[in-house]
Amino acid sequence: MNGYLFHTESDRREMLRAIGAESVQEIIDGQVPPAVQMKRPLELPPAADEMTLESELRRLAASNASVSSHVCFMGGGAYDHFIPAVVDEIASRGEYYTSYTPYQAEVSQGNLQVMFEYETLVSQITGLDVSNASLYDGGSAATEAVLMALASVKKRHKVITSDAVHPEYREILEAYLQNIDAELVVVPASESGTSEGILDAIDEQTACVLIQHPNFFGRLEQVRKIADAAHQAGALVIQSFDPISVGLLKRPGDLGVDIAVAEGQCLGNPLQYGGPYLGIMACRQDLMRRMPGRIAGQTTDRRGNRCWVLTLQTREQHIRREKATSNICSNQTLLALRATVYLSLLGPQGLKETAEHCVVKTNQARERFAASERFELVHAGPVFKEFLVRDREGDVQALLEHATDHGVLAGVPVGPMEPKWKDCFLVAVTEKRTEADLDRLMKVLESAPADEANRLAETV
Amino acid sequence: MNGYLFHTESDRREMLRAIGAESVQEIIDGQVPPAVQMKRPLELPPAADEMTLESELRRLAASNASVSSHVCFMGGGAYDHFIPAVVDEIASRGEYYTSYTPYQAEVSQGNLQVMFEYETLVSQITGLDVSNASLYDGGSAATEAVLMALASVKKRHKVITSDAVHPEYREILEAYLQNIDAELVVVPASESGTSEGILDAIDEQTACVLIQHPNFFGRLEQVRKIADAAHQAGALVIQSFDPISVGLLKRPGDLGVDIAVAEGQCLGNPLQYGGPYLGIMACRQDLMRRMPGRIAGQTTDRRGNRCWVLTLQTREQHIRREKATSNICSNQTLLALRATVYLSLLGPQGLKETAEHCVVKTNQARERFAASERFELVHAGPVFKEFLVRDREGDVQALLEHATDHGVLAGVPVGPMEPKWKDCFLVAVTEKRTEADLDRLMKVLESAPADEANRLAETV
Amino acid sequence: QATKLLFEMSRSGRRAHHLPPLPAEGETAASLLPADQLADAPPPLPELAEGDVVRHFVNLSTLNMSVDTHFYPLGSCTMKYNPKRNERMASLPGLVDVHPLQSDRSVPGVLQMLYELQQMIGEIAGLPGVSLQPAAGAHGELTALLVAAAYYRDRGEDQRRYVLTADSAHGTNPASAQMAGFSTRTVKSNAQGLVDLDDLKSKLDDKTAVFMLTNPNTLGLFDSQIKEITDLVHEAGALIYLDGANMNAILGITRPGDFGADLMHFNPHKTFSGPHGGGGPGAGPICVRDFLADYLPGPVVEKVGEEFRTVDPAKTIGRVRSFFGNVGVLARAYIYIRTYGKEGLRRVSEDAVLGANYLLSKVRHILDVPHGDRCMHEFVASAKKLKKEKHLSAMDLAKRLLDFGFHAPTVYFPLVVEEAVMVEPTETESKETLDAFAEALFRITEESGDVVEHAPHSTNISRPDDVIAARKPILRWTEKDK
Amino acid sequence: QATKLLFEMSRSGRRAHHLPPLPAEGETAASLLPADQLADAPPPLPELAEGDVVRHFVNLSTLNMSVDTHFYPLGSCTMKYNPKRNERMASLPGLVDVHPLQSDRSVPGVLQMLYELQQMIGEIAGLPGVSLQPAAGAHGELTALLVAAAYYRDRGEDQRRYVLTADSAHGTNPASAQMAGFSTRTVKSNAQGLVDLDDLKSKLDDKTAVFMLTNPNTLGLFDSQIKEITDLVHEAGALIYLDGANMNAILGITRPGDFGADLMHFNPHKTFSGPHGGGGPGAGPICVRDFLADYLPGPVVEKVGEEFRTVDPAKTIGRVRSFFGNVGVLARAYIYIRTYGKEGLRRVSEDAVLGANYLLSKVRHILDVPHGDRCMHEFVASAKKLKKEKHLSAMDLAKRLLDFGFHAPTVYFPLVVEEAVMVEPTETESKETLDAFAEALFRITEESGDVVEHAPHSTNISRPDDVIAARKPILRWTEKDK
Repeated sequence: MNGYLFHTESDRREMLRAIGAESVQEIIDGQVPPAVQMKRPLELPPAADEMTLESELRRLAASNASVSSHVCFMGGGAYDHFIPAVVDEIASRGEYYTSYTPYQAEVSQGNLQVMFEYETLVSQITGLDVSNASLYDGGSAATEAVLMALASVKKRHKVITSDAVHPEYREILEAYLQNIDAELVVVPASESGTSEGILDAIDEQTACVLIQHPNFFGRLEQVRKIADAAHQAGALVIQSFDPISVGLLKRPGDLGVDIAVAEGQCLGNPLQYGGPYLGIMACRQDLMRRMPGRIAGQTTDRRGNRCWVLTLQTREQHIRREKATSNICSNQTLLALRATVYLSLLGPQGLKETAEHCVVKTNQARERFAASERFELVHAGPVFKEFLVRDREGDVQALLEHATDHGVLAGVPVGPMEPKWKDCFLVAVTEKRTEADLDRLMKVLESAPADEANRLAETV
Repeated sequence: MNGYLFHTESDRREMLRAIGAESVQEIIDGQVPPAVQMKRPLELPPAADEMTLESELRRLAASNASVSSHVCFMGGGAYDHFIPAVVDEIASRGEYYTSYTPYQAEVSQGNLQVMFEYETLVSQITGLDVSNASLYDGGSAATEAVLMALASVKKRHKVITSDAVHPEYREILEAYLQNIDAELVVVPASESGTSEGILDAIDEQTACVLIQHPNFFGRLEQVRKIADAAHQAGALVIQSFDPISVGLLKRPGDLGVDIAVAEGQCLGNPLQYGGPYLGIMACRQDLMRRMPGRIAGQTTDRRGNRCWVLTLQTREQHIRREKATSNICSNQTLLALRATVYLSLLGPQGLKETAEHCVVKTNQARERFAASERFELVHAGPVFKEFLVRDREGDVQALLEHATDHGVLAGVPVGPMEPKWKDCFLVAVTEKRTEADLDRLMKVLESAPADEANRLAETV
Repeated sequence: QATKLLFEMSRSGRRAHHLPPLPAEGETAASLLPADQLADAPPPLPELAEGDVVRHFVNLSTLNMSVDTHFYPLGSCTMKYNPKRNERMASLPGLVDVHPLQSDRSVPGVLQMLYELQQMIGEIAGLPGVSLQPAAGAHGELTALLVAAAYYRDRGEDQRRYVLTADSAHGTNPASAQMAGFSTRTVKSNAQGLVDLDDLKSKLDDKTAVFMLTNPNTLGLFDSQIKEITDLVHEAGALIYLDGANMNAILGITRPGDFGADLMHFNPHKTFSGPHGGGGPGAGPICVRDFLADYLPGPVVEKVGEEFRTVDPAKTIGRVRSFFGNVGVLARAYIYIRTYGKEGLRRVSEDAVLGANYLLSKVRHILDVPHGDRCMHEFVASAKKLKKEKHLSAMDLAKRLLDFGFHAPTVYFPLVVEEAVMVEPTETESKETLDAFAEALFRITEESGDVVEHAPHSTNISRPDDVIAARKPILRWTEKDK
Repeated sequence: QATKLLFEMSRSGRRAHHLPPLPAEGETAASLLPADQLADAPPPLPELAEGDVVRHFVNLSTLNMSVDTHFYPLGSCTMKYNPKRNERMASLPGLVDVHPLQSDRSVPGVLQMLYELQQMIGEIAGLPGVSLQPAAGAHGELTALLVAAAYYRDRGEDQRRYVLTADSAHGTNPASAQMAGFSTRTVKSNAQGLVDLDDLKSKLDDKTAVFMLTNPNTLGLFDSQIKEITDLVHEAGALIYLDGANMNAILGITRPGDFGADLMHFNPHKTFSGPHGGGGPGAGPICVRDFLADYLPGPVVEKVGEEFRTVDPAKTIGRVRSFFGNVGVLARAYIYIRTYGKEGLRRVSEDAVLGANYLLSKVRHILDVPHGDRCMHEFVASAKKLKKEKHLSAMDLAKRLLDFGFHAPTVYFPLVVEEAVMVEPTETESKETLDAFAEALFRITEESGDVVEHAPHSTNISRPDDVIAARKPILRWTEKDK
């Protein structure tokens, strides 16, 4: 019997004797009506020992292209930033990853202090007053922020956003708003890939505006202007931001934003095909009690020592049930821990330099695409760490498969998310990329023969 | 400035002020005569940040064949056994790997208890009374055992061994005995690869006999018989054994051996191109105070609680200096910890099954070689987990390079260690190998064209 | 003694992280961005050396109790052993370093694993439609309710606006219903702690969308009326949602699909060995009947010939989070299920039930256990008598257990039991540990009230003041605290 | 409270480890081996579940102080921060999963790393011949002395049978000399703690083989007479061996080869950031002058064109351990040296010297420091006065420091200082930590003797009885202890 069970046959006999049962089956029969009990074993693969299973998993893992085996220029909301070894070392301590939500504060000060430090760091990078202890991911955090705004701004039901916001984030918003009393307005981005159109869309019915800055195309938005307009109309402003970008750019709080959300994957969390990730959320003080998710706060113990506890729990579903602020009752402590360690290591200077690397190297890549015959830049103007490229040959999927086969994850095809961009792909450049990587990217992309690309596309 | 330094420039100024020095250079000048100070910077590569260095090391690591990238049939004293994940998890805890020799027992009970548990486990697998807390590796442990025997058996200087003992172990013995009053006799193994010749070599000058069982060729020795003869002549018997083998085979203590030594790499330690490894040593009670290396023992603290300390330290060089039992003042705690965790996981049944896998699969491999046209088995008779194969085509080095190029580390060439075996190689089969691995081994070896092999050999 | 905060250790100019220099020639980052977008300075993060950071977080970790260090019988949370092999395998670069937007063709191994996991949990649930997307149990609840809403909309039954939840249910049930746009009605428990059938009947009508059921319920009891319940609900045209929090009790013994559930979520971080990560990440995959599968969020993995593809179900509700889902968590569940396999999972539940009943057989001599002398994988005792006789609360008991080296059980939940003490030992604790726990519980009930009331005594801090924390919230460190 | 031993947790039939079944057909292992070689039963190892094993070793670990958790100013041991990047990079499968007997052609990366490390430490030593084989510092000493012996044998100077060691030297020096077949003579220290030149002169003759010198010495002092010493020894036809234990003081500042050493070892687990592993593994690579390089143990790595090869030096003494050496430890040293690079290593030593002198400037107001008010990377104080005035020993002081959250300094070494307290702060501790340590030291000297004498009070155990441990050794658990 593979696995982790403890009881020997003699243990089982002794335990049954103490219970006064003949068998476990007898106990089960007393609980589960025989009519609904399974009459056959589960149809699952046979038990696998560690050695055999690991060897199988190694083969399975080796069959995937990855940012370890390939040079990565993919972004679109998840980025190949460098993760210092210290982050893994800390997060792999059993005391962190095998503990649970800190219900018993006296034996959870480690996690609680980390949550408090995380919240402080999030305040520092957002320039806002209050952070929660994290949400599921950047996408659902954006939607939670909208729900929070809808609950805060009474009797308004309109939510305005732009198609320069991550398409998946907008999909989530649609799914959540489907059954509740809310109207979603999506303003198209301008030729230059930014969302000035929002300014015209804001009206007295508007509960909130959701913008992304830097946006899905890597472009910078006029957040302050939009925030001013929204506030004038009595609406709240939510910004989805890139935590790395604030090494150089003004923070959401500095731009007048009410609620900031972000995908925290970039802060020391691995890509792992999309999750688990880290939903960052911070807001102004007066929205504090509308905030979803766990929050750790400072207090004192009976001896007068400073300590930390979960707090503001009256917002939560344990107590408020259907009147809760949100149904979320977990947070991503382990990923928040990783972000906390990551930001502790980087410090202000490290965050700034990381942002600088992104900007400078992304610009180097842009220049190469601009100089290329086959490709063109879709948007002019400054970007942070990614940008949209058009393939004049048109078959982006085949082009990118060609690159993958040659060791380069060249970018994110945006066609599947937005058909109007079907001949385009996003190229992201992090601090990890080198001059040699850029050489390789261009060489591989320019070597993709248009006809071969088309042929490949038909077979895929 | 890359690295791990703490002091800011203002720290440095404050500290110098407290010291009363203008600069660190001033302090150094007061200590190190300027004449011997360096006048130029060290000629080393420039400082490398973590991200860049890791990317370089990844390339460097990827250039090596390994038992992760290749199927491994190499043994010869180091084996590709499976290492459960728990072993790595425990050994990667900072409290273990960043602590030092437990001089302060009160804050080292973790390491001390592990050492005590390790010693007990070594007693259990050797069937002997006393174990130390580990030595450098199996090879130097064998030599330390010989030195221990020479010191115990007064006025005898002859050391008898066989050429079925690992050639490298014999080389170490020669190097250590070179300058001291000792005579080394190496008895050749018989046609069947065993060391009966030792029986005739034992005489009244013999201080000790060193045998290996299972021996270098995987063959089983008549340890009990040799031990009886040695004891009759007043000599001590040292056995180098394979810790996995005692899952099935009698233990050194059960065979009448006085000192058992082993390479403990097989007990949960990675191969890492030869080290660090784990020297195991255990002996009879009456040899205890001759034992080199650290030893942990049980005692009680002032409150009467059971606890552990380093003990028998009067053997050691701190106190005895030139009269110490040995110059060894470290042990391989971290590797001993890994072995302790490994044996705790396996338990008696797991160790037995691992040994069974080795024997059965090794036999399967032997049958395939026996059935092959190109290869022959050098020795008849039972083996434990490896065996010597002769390539009738003769060019073993080229053959093995061919196999490596095709993803198989097919065996250990013994020619470089013993010219008389230049057309032979050792094949080891651990529990990790599967039927498919054996198929692959034979296919790759049999596909090596003799002439291609010769051509390759010329260029290498 | 309180521990210093990162911010209090900061020293201007200290650094742990370094990047290679950017080329001296070429444009600077600042010159490439509009001046009005630039911050004057980077955020005021703490400045630390690497050694500081490591020592800080290593020492902090030791202030936590965890499964790796202590028995953690937290009811409803299934704090079982978190296998180290799961961590190692799930961390292979070919799994952990995969970008979420890579093409299907470039991640065959990931997709195969996810496809097989869909199949496996569908089989365990007895419900063939599977979405791995939800990020947590509560997220799974919400997602399933969005699926139910879409289904009713599609059938023109928009009038089904009520979700029924049991009074013993987790608070997430009503909260999720609310978020999905439903109104909720509470169904009472009867004296046995099971669903009060009369109350259920009285609340079922053609406005009922879903009955959210926890079974085994939060008292650790399998509802013996399960067929009546599901028949009643189905007759009313409504759906049964099963809160899968307690699946560790019934793996291979009975399947939600077989006892009438139409939708359910799993908590892989509970049932399939977590880990819990200090509160997350988890995952909340959902399984549904075939007629609901088309509404699931996308993407799901399909097998076409020998290839695996991600596709969106035909009438998908869209998506509930970005990218595929919590793949890292799901990978661990996959490894766990493969480890036990067809032979083992039933044994897991049997041992979980055995352990809980064994502990119950000891505890019921120490505390009241209002709902019987048998249970499934957990049971709920009551400290009511202790309160009456010694003025000690369930909370006092919980705190004092910490001194004995045990994490506390869940207390004050479910709400239907006064001074509830909810104990879930799981299958990965030895009889010796269960004995020691019962012994500690007994000793505490014999101790002087004063000792218990001021517990814990041996922990890093004593009881914190929760009231002040909530009344005057301090939610971050600020410079003035320095 | 003492912790249970693995053996006391064992329960017959429990298991953590499983292998796939062997094929049912085919011969069994027992049938393939001679019956008389078979044991009746496997060894009586403990029987445990995986969760037991993990919890046991995780909890045990927390009973250790370590660099990751505490300031560890253990003199002569250089307990500096152990970088996590070293652990990660050295654990890459292409480094950690390489068999030691693989062909040179199959391990170009490993050989390149080892070759470059040979070059780098040769440069740091100023001695071009390098062997990476020795497994520890003491092993390096022995190996170097075997090299010296072979050299003299080769030159027909077999009469050189004496090794001189300083009275302040590590005990390994005389022990190693003994093992290499030499006899030892002790050279006295003078009042300044340096080599007594007259005594040295009196012991040098044509029977002297090697003078083993520690410089900076174990008092933390660089011997200002170094040129005289080395000239004297060389004039006598003997060799200078440098014990490299204190290299952390002089990286890039001065080189042993430049100040006259002919042979030396490094302790990469000290100087190049370890880790120490609870007592090991370390490594003890040695560096020698060119005329000694031919005697080094093999294999060493050579570069031929663009290829790397392992070869045995022409007159090699053979080998001192199996396989190449402690490659895993050496890899960490390589990564460390590359991290600091040419710019950084000197700064390491400067900060180590700065930290030690700063701490010295505070400690000398608290304890006697017999050898001056400046030092290199460590210093030796004396608790002599405390002994006289309060009957407190260096050991009492050491034990009481544990209560303040500091590992103790080395005590009673070197032997030339009464009640020695040897403090090495290293470069990876903050000024704040050094201040706190000095403050603790001060407070202890002010405390009541009773408190100090019975220290430690806050640790898991109080002072153990060493005498009984040695007199009636219990070196393993036995069944009867159960």
